[in-house]
Amino acid sequence: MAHASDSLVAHHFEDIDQQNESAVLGMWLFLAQEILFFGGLFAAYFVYRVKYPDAWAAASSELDIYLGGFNTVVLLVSSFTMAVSVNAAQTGKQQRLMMGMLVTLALGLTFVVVKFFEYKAKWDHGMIPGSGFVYHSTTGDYFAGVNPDQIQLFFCLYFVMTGMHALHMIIGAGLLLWLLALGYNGHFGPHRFMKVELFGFYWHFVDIVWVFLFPMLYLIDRSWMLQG
Amino acid sequence: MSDTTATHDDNGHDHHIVSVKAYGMVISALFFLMFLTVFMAFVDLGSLNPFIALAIAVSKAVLIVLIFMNVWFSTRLTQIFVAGGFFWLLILFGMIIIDFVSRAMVTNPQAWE
Amino acid sequence: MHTIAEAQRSAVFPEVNYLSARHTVASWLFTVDHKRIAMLYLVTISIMFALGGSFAALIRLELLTPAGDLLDSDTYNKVFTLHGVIMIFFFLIPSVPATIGNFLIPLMIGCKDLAFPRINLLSYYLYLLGATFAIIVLVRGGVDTGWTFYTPYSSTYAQTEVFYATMAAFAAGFSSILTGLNFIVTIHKMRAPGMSWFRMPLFVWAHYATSLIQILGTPVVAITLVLLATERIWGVGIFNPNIGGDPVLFQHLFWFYSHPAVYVMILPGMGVISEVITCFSRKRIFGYTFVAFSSLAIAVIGFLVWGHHMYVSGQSVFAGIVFSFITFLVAVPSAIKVFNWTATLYKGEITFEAPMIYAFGFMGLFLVGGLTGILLGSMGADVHFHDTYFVVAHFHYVMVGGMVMAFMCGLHFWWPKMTGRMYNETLGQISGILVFVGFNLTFMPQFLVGYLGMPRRYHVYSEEWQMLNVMSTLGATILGLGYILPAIYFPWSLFKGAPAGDNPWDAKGLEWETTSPPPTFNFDEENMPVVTEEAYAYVIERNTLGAR
Amino acid sequence: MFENYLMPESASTIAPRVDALIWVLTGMSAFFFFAVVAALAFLAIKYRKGSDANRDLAHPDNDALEITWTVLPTILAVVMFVVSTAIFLQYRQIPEGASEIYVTGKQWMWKLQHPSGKREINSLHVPVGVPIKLTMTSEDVLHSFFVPAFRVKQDVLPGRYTTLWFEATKPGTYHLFCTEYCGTDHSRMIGSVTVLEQADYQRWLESDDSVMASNLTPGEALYAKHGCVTCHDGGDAARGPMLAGKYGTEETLNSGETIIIDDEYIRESIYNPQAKLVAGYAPLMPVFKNLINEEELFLLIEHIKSMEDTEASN
Ligand code: HEA
Ligand code: HEA
Ligand code: HEC
Ligand code: CUA
Ligand SMILES: [Cu+2]
Repeated sequence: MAHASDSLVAHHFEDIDQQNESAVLGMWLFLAQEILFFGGLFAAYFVYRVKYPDAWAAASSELDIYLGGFNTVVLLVSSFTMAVSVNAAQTGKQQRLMMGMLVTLALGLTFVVVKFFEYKAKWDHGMIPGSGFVYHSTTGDYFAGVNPDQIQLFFCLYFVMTGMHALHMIIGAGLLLWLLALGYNGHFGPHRFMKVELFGFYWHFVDIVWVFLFPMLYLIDRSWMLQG
Repeated sequence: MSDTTATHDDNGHDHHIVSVKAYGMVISALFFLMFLTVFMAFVDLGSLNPFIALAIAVSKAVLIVLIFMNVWFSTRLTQIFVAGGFFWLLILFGMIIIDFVSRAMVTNPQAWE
Repeated sequence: MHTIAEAQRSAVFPEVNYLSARHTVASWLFTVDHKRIAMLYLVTISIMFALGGSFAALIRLELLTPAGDLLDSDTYNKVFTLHGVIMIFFFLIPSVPATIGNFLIPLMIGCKDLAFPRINLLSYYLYLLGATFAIIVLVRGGVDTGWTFYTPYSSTYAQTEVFYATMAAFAAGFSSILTGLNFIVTIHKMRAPGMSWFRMPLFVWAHYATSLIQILGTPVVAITLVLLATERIWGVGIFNPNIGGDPVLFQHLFWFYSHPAVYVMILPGMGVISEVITCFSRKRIFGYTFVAFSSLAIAVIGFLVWGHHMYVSGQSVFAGIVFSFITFLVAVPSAIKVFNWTATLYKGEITFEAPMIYAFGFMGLFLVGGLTGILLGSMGADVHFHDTYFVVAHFHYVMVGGMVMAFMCGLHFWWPKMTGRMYNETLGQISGILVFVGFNLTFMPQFLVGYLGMPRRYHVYSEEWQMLNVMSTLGATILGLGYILPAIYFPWSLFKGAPAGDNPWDAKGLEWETTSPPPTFNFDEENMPVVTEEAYAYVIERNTLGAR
Repeated sequence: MFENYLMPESASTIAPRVDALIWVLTGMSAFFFFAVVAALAFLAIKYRKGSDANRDLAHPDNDALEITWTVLPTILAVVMFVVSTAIFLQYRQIPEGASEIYVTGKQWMWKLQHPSGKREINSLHVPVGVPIKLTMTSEDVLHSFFVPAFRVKQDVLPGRYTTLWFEATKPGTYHLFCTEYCGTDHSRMIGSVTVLEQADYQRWLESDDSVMASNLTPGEALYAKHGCVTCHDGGDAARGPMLAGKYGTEETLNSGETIIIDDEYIRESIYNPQAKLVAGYAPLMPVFKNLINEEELFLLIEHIKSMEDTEASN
């Protein structure tokens, strides 16, 4: 197996397997690092959620569940298309690979754009943490009496968490562009797909972060919506 | 690399290629779980809600990690590091939360006996 | 066995080696050779050490008198902050791993380079970026939060360059993560044939454990610093007590990394000591597996004790008890190491070259540092000791007495391998002794003054403590001299030193089987090493045995 | 007074215990230190190169030895942990009936306030032989209250109360330091604690009385000024719960939980009344966050507590 692709092996590696396994391990170590990186944010989130459960539920209800849900769908699908791209790269289906990555890119950008509009809506409502922060409840008196300061705290975390996540999406989109350029020049083949595969890991990881962010930020308690 | 549905042998030589069909099944499951979690948010189960939401999110993450990210078919070494990464997250959460849930004992020393 | 002198007489400086490979500046700045990157690091961290040392000199000068008359308060606060930040993030954390470790790990396990040579270079440049931020902080007037950056002082009240300081630590942190990542992959995947886990030098084990901490701990402090930086820019953030933010949360997140980080600062040093003690006792290490696993144990248990920095911070009593208990336990693997090193001497054939002098120095000083760590881990005692000079003395004993000693030890041991030249042995021994004496004189009085109650980060202090502070400053002067000596004889040896020969110490280990300095790809490429024996297979030749 | 270079002044009930702990731990450390150093020196000399020691060695490793020196230190460590923790818990067990002093840390001074309403800055007078409880908070950054002679220390945090207690055993004047770095004049955020004999303390209390001049205590004055009295006097027009006699008792919230009315809770009730509503009451109480500072808060709490006495005597 190694014979077919000796020229692809860097000088300091013995063979392609050693090189590939090193790359996979390295990527996973990088992702372990990413897990802990986001972990710091989640830890802060949990601490305050334990301390201020009511404010957390109230603030969560101010987020747009439709846009959030839409973005969840977008990201899940993009993960799927990325997985398909990896499969295409492994099996040498050049065209499907390119299409897959293009669609993934498009979905990724859609996510970021929707996120931008969500941010903008918060901006328009003065719900940006800072001296001008105001909390106009849209939940009637379901959450009456929560402390607006704690709502602001929630929004601090909301912006940092989703901002960090969006930053990862944007970096991912940049990397995808680069992969697309490589693919366009015929860089990938059934013996040469590690870059696509490793990028896939990264993309899925960013997806996982959202899988947690969505329920934790948007869905804490929505029962008020049913009460009209 | 073979382009058949290769399996992985003990030396971890072959690259396991997951079929598009399998990916399709995973994405369907993910959609189902997503709707489930949204649905559950509308049902008021008191202190159970957060645990349900987390359990669903964890299941989704596990699916993505195992299939989309190929960990199910990876070498034992990779699996250990993946598990290790998430385990460390639990250490971070666990030890911090210990402090915050037992705080009352400090501000209210009488509670400490 | 041949003596050093013999080895050198027969030695010739190899024509082809990584230093002579190419001479252009670009060939250094864009190198992906782990050995050259190690040398780049060595030069840079030495500069940072001198910088941090100058700040230490200022601190000690200021503390000569109780009145606080040399520096004004703000300046003093900036001085100790920069001293701490530079020494920790820009000197001690990269010290052994990024220089000696970077250089030796591929050699020790018998491969041509680290798994990701370009990432290694990237990590160097990230470090440099961080160092640049640190210099920007300095130029723009400094930062005064203490190296611990506690909120809400750092986030809201400080008037200084906190933002750049966080960026400095952030960049240095990612440099450290990438180094760790590279080591782990290399150690897993690139070992030479026959190099099984239990044949690896303990230096490699120690770096493996260190790398785990770097990967799993550093990102948490990184995100914490990001949160701090956004809070500074935005003016409001999650640590802000006015909106319900909890200042203690910052401390948890900070120490989640920064306690394990102290093991990043000691484990590689312990690895060095394992190599040196065996070589100069000419014996296999006593209890190889115990020493190897104790590194992992330190790394893992070390993650569970961070709250011992927070006994009086307002964290819950219960949490304090849990953290204290585990703190006592983390002493055990360190104990195992110390005992095994000692037992290694038993029935050895011991010589006292400069590296060995440093190794002995390490043992004595680390013991004091570690054991006083136990006093601090005790909650009853720490209530009194916390944030006094007792803590300052403790951590200088482990960091300077431990790690800096070990770093110097390793540098003396592998200098011939890295540069192909011998330094002046006598000067080496003298500097080792000077450092040891000066160090004790500097920091021993600080235990006392701390017990008497002198708080740290004070430049105005109560008069009854002046005598002890004067002693400390005196010691620091001797200590500084001890460090300046190597700063002279090492560079000197580069030009005038005798060629070292492949193996001047007659030591075991793959790194000694190639030329000094090694060729670009470490070994003769036609003849990559194959390992057939356990580590430290030293034999004491029978004819040196006594008549009994 | 401070001639001693080895032992700090020892002037509280807990100080000798802490010292004993420190010396026991130091003894234990010294034992390990000297044992290892002696072994090192002995072996290094005996087996130096060229010595004629016997170097025949059958087994390079020895598992029994390894296990011994793993298990023994572990046991010792656990013993040390238990002893240390026991002493620490004494720091946390505030004796019944301790007399309470409020402390506010602020860049860069200590403001202290006695139950009588008497206030001091950077100096604290306490009677000998009486347990004193400090309830502390900060107006800005972290500080830490440290009296070396008492061996006590506790960080002071904005937005929260922390407590500390001690019982002085020896009249005299002792250092008071801020040990949590707090900015420019951290090293000047110092003061003194003066321990007085009971009688002297009484005299001191009664001396000077700017504060005691009016017949209202400062807390009472604030209570009136902010109109607390209008809602909380238990009269017909009162819209809030009766506060007299409530301190330390249990309160049922409208969420169904019960809670002890303590300092922290009162603070929250005043700064953020909506957070925990008393069962049966509407969220009517105004937010006093920007109207009442931390020091005044202490005065109010003190007053609410003292109302307990009135109630009892009625
Ligand atoms: C290289 C760095 C390094 C190392 C290795 C250590 C090692 C240890 N440290 Fe230290 N520490 C620091 C660097 C380090 N520390 C720094 C920088 C700070 C201050 C940070 C700041 O606030 O600015 C600090 C502060 C610090 C504190 C907080 C003090 C305070 O602020 O109040 C505590 C408390 O528990 C502590 C404990 C320990 C312990 C238990 C160990 C143990 O790992 C030591 C283990 C070793 C031994 C015990 C010796 C060998 C063992 C034997 C001979 C066996 C017999 C002994 C027993 C069984 C008990 N350290
Ligand atoms: C790696 C870590 C490291 C190292 C090596 C040192 C080294 C030294 N440190 Fe430092 N120190 C810290 C880490 C370190 N320190 C930390 C983390 C803090 C806490 C900061 C905080 O509170 O936030 C601290 C705080 C600290 C304090 C307490 C300040 C206070 O709380 O008010 C003091 C006081 O004596 C001190 C002294 C010294 C001395 C005398 C040395 C000596 O060992 C230094 C000797 C070295 C030299 C003198 C330089 C050598 C000379 C050359 C290389 C030649 C070239 C030199 C020139 C051209 C000048 N240090
Ligand atoms: C406009 C009326 C009003 C004023 C003025 C007012 N309060 Fe209240 N207060 C209430 C009401 C109503 C409640 C019960 C609901 C709640 O817990 O918020 C209450 C509750 C409290 C509680 C909790 C009592 C308990 O039994 O749990 C405290 C303590 C308190 N107030 C203190 C004060 C202080 C001190 C002031 C003056 C600075 C003040 N209040 C001013 C209306 C008022
Ligand atoms: Cu207040 Cu230091
Ligand atoms: Cu620590």
